[in-house]
Amino acid sequence: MTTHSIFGRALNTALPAILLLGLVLSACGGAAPAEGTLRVAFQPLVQTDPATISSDTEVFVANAVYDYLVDVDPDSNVVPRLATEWDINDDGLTYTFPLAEGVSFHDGSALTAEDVVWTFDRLRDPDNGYPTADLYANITGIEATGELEVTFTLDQTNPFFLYDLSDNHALVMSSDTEDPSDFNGTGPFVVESYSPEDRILLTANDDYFVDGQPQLATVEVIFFSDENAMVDALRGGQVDLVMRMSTPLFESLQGVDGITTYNIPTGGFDLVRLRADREPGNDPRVIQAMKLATDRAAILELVQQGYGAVGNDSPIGPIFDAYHDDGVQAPERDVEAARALLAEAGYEDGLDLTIHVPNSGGRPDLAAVLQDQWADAGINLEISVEPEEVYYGENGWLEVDLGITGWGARPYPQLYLDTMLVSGAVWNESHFSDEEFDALAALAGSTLDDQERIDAYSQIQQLLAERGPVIIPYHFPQFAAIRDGFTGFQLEAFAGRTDVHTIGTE
Amino acid sequence: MARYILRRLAFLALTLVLTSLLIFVITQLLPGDVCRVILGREVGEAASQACRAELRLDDPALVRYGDWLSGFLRGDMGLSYSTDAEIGPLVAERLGNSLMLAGFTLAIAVPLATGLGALAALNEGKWLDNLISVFSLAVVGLPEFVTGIVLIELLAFRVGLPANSSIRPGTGFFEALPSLILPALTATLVLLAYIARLTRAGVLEELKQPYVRTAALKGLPRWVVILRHVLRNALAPTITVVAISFGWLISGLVVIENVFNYPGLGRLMVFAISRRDLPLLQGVAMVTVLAFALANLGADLLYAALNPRIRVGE
Amino acid sequence: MAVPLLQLKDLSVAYRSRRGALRAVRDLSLEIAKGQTYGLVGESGSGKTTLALAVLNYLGKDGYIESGQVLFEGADMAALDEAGLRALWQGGMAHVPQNPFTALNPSMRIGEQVAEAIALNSEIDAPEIETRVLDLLAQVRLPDPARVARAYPHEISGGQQQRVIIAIALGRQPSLLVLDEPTTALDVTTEAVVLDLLRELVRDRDTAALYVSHNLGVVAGLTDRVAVLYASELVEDAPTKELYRQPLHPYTRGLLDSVPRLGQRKDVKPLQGIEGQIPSLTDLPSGCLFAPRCPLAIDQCWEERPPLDHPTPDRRVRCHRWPEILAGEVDAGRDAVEPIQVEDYQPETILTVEQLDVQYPIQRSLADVLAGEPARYVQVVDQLDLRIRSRETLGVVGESGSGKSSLARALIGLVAAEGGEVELLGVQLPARLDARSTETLAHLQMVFQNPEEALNPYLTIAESLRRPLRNLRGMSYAEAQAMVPQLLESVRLPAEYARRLPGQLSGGEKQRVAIARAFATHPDLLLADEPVSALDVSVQANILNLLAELQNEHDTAMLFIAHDIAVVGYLADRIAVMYLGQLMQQGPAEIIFDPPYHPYTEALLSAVPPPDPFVKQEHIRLSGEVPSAADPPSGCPFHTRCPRFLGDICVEQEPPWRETQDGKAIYCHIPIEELQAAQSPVLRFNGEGD
Amino acid sequence: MTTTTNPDLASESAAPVRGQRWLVSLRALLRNPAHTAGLIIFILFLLIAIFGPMLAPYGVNEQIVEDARQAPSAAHWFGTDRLGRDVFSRVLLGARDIFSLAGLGTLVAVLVGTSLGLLSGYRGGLFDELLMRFFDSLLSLPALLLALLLLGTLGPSRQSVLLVIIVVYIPIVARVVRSVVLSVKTRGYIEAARVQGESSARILFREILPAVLPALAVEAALRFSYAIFLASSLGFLGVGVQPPSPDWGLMVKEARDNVSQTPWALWFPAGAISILVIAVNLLADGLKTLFRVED
Repeated sequence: MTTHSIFGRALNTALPAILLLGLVLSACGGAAPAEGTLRVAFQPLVQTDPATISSDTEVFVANAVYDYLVDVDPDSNVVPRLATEWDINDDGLTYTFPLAEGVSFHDGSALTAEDVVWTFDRLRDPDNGYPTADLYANITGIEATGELEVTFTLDQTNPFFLYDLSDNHALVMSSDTEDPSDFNGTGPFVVESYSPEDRILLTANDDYFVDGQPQLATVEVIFFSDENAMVDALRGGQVDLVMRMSTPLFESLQGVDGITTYNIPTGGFDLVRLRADREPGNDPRVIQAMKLATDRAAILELVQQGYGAVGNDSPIGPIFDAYHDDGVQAPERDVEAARALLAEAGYEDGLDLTIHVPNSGGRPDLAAVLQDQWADAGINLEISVEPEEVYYGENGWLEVDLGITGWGARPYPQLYLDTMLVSGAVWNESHFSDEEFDALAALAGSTLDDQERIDAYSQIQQLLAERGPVIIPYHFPQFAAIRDGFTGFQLEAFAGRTDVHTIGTE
Repeated sequence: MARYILRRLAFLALTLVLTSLLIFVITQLLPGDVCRVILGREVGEAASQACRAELRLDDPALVRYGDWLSGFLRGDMGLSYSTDAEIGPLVAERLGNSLMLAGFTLAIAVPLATGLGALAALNEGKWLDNLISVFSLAVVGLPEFVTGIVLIELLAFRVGLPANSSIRPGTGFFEALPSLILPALTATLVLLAYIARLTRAGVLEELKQPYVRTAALKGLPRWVVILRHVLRNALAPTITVVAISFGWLISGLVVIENVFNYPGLGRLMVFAISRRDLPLLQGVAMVTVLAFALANLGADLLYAALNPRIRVGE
Repeated sequence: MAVPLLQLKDLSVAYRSRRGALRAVRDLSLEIAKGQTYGLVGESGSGKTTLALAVLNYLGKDGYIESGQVLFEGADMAALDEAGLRALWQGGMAHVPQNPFTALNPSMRIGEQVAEAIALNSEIDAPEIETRVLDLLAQVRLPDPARVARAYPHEISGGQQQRVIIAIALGRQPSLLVLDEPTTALDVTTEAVVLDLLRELVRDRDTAALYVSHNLGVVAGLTDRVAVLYASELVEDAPTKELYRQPLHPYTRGLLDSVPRLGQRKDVKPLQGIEGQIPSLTDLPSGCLFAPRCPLAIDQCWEERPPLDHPTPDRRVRCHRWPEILAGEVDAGRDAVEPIQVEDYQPETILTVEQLDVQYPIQRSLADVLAGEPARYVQVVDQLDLRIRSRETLGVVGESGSGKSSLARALIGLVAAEGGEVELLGVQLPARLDARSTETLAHLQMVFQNPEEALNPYLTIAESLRRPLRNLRGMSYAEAQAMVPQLLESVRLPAEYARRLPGQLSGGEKQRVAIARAFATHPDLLLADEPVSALDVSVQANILNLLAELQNEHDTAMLFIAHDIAVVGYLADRIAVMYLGQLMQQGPAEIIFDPPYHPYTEALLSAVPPPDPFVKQEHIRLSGEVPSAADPPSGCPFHTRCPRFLGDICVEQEPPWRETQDGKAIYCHIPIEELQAAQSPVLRFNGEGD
Repeated sequence: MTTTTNPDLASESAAPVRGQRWLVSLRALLRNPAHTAGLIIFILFLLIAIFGPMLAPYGVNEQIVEDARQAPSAAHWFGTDRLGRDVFSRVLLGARDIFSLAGLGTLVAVLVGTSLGLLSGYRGGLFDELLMRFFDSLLSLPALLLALLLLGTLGPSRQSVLLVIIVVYIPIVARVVRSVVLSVKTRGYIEAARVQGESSARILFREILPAVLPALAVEAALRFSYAIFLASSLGFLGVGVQPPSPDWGLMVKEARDNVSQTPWALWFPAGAISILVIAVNLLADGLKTLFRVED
């Protein structure tokens, strides 16, 4: 029994076309027949159209059935997948991708550049309203510049464009697709049967274009609505892999024979945010008082049982070690100072607020701890726990004054800034609007100069710790546990992106 | 006979319509936009609109109910909003699983509980009666979720029974049997005390009846009096209870199916509720109501068979 | 002398209860010889059923023999183990319980239940058993034994069920039959048939019988000896004829005086009830148990428990004063009750009923519903005409199913009549009670059959009595409350009963309260639906007298309904006889017992067992069962059972009303003269006139 | 073989004068040790529900970081949970939750159900028919599913759970009451009351209701015990009362993750549920014997 703790590595964003990872993959040659079964426990699958998938399960299944143009490895490096390599123009605005040969969809048709064009056009068309529309708004054209070559043209430079191409939704589909839920991918596994709300059975794609993949003959994704039941099933030997569990459940698996657990840091975090566009959040003293009332170490200890990392109120967490500034600290807890600030802001008799919390993960616990901590400073919280599907489905999370939101792991931090904190951003739930911040974020998101970007991110961290209407008490880790007898399991920070085609049996 | 069943079926149809209407009204009030729930929080307005149009959510409620009803009457339960799957086969599959679990539970619970109840009654006031009473009382206080947790700890992790019952679609009864044991045992413990106490009361009541005295004073051995005279009459009310329990076993095992991840109707219904999947919800509810009503009808016929005072079709 | 068949020696039987041991039978000794029929008479609470069960050694888990012995054929039953006891039940003694319906297993065919009784103690094969079963069923005169054998208990009538029970008892050829009120649940005409059967069986088979009953009439006609039980004790034991000729115990005397004989009337020879009520077993007096109710009690009776003396070698009595009674020096007969004077009533009619129809929808059994039977109705009252004159008592007599109760319920409005008109004091009454005016409600009141149900157990007596005063006489709470003691006094109950709840009153007391409540509004017409049938005989008499007195006092007319023709005859001025929803005969009460009769009346009179072993009674028995009111016979409703059946005319045509000169009207095809010629008085009293 | 009813003893009954009745009933109840235990435990829990906040050594959400996940000790009798909260205090304070949800819900359901049952049983006719058909369809779904459906609509909150308990149990109570009314309304004393010109309202509430009360008391006790299960099952499924409420079912759910670390945080609230349910069942048994209510 071992616990692999893979600490964050340098995120090398300055890696252009020089990488030649195609070699690595093709080196594995010598096709041994796929064998063995992996049973994975997951939340029930709902969306099957790659354009709208979002949950771990959905992405996990899609990643097995379809292929990305380029992929991101567990160390956050961009690696080839359908594209064998890439070429970037000097102005950083044109990207050209040759495609692998001999790739075919599960229905037998061959992959062409047109399929890639069709896929990305679909994803970026604002009329379709897919989540990727904003992400790809910077693209001015996608062209098939050969039978097996695709060229993307950008409006502005984007240092993270390759990562964007590996967005969870960016799975290449056939241009003949009529039903986007038909599972007709090029990926390493074929959907054998799908029983909604129960399980999905995948079998090896014998014609997969990468030699030696997949190694497993079948993958059975079994749906659970209850994490306890997943872990019970793992312990009881009815499933082999669980990639979603609470900290105590993870703890309970320590020392269990035949099970290996994994714990990796992620950039994901729980966000406590106060609307900055109206009372009481429009008074920076209130925001500051809340930060002062919060004991982040205690929160990490109680809610996360010490797993994960203390946050500094910015989404640029320690995992992004190129950008994370250790020097920027959220204020130490100081109840008296918080009280004083509140009194100054006119809340000498205390401030009564309702905190809205989705009913998932450690968020209700976080709310409970905040309630106890903030009470000392005279901030009296009423906790309103709401079902996730209601809290997000009704857009309540964008409306309420005080709320907690879970933000999953992303491959680079700019995504958080652009969608969450920039003025008018789609999911700017705190309604934060700060010219200085906006300028810094724009700079960081377009400059190809690494140092300039590092500086901008540092300033952003400083700015958010001081006046950002957000508290990020911790960044959570990603847990997983797998039964012995499997090889090649490499946990991703976003568990759904964990590749199943590299897993084999001993 | 046939007309009686027809009448019952007419009542059943009425209940089905009322129930579906009730569910429809309630789901109309459910918060959370179906399309947002389905597509997730990240989709834009356009995708959401397209989804609403596809599901025809903007049609008047009455029109949608009418469409659903006419489809249902034609045997078409439609497509699930959230998974796009055909509801008929999906529900049928789960009904099969639920029936397996319900059947197995009853096969354990009914003989065990009636046996214990009868044994307690025949030893009224003696140590065996007290022992059974204490046991059933202790069981009465156990919520399913606690029983389930305890059984997993004791019988799964220590003895090796499957802790998890997520059987594959199409698994046959005997193949599924090991997976059925723990959930069935949990459900049995819920039913046990109830049926045992009812049986005990029934047997005690029958023992008081003068016909028992008549039988005993014929000089019949005690066991003949008990088996031939008392039990047959005492068990009749138990049948009704078993029928009611059957309804609960078919779709009320939400907690048990959750703890053991058993793919039954209850779990599917909870999924449908949380996904705002109205057609799926209706499908499961209709099957539930149907199963419940048929169980009741069966119980009534069986009751009539055991009790000649209301004998069927002379 | 040979060993008696059954011998009880100083037997005491007790039940374990929360309040300690309750002794239901104390120090009782009794001997029954082979072939002897022994009567055991007592009211409820006397211990007679316990004694019967003790004889069978079947006392249940709470009952036990406290002291003394039960010897059967000289052997102590207490010494028997389970097998021995079973052997005894299989052959020695058999039991016939009171309620035949509950005594048969409802879910087992009759044939099986009878077969169980014979198959046990004999090595015989199945066809032989079947033959024996059919034979037994035939012996108890069941029509079509093969059909009965296949039937379930609910499919045959109560009388037939009782015959099945008897067949089961006889199947084992017992030497002792323990009969516990075997005919109490039956109608009088059915009872007569069953009693005939028992009498014959006992005689033919030389079987001994212990016949337990509260009915002095039944015992008088059937037994050789009679023992009288009172509050767990044997108070008197004598050969039947001697006991009835000269009862030595005041209680026995009281019982005999409480029961109306056929033809006995309130204005000629009032009943002499026994005051008070039987003491609770938990609270027995220290001296003579009967002293509190005894008109002859002297100081000694209160202090000293009388011994069981032998006035003659053949008799036993437990009374301090038996020598005086025997010598005729004292008379336990009460002289307190004056004949109840009946004033000439004014001839004005206060109630007119015309063409009254009452129907009930048939509660369809599951089987009927299954068979798709359409909803059907039972015609319980069929085109009935009736008149009641001011201050008159009209007695209606009939067996169960005759529609007599439905008649009362339709008149009061609890059941809405389907057709016909009811006019009270010149005002036509709406069919439904809810539609009737307060005034009408006050004019027309009712006393119900079952005193246990007549009063709301959750309301105090005072509240029950206040309600009619407040609702129907418009009194204030205070006025009504002030009236309560007066109402209680009018029915001879102490004023402190006002604060009690019904549960603290005896049945007789409850019925008194119900009567007080009914009279509270000074009704012009009182409907009394079997007001005494649920009461013990000693209490019955006092309630009957009370009704008559109050009626006189309030100038109230009364519709008095009963199944007991002697009781009706005692109280009524005119009598109507009902059968299947129609009147068969009506006329002045004095002449009902004289011919000519309607053939049904004749059979009814012949069926009543007179509490007098010296009476000679015509033997007329009805065959068959009462037809279903859902499917009443055509023509004359009685034609299916009529012993004087004429022929097709009875089947095809409704009979005419024929009137005699003295005002009797008979609904029959047979002309009055022919009836007169064919009939002789059903009863001839030999010993009357003391 | 048993024959408990002895005809000769039938007349022995001495019901006490009104007012003493409850006292005597109580005394009769106390004669059975099991029923007595049920009553005492029930009262004890009720007292805890009332005075819990005064008795609890810690606040409901008071967290002691350094004491988190401690086994039972003198300082924390039932140990502490994952957030460092005192389990003993939370169990005590949770009693109020149970009574204010299951208890209040049952009470309201009993009141409304009784009114509907009385009316439906006494009036009969179309009203009765419609109401019963409606209840049929409500009852044709298992209670828990109906509860989940309603909670989906109302959103998970204390008020919703309360409402759910009320809605789910009204039909059941109404049916029980209705069946008693149907049997009582043909009794002689009800007919007598009608003959004496009583109004329908008075017959319903003064004449019939007292006869319904015994069955109702037993039914209410049973409903209460089921309501405890229902409320805690909803808490366990996460759709009932929400954290950080000390609802026992919710505590079991939350502690289930930690069962290997802090088993005490699971067993104490689970035990509290069991003990209370057993006590209420004993009480129901007692009431059943006391009032001679048949199943």
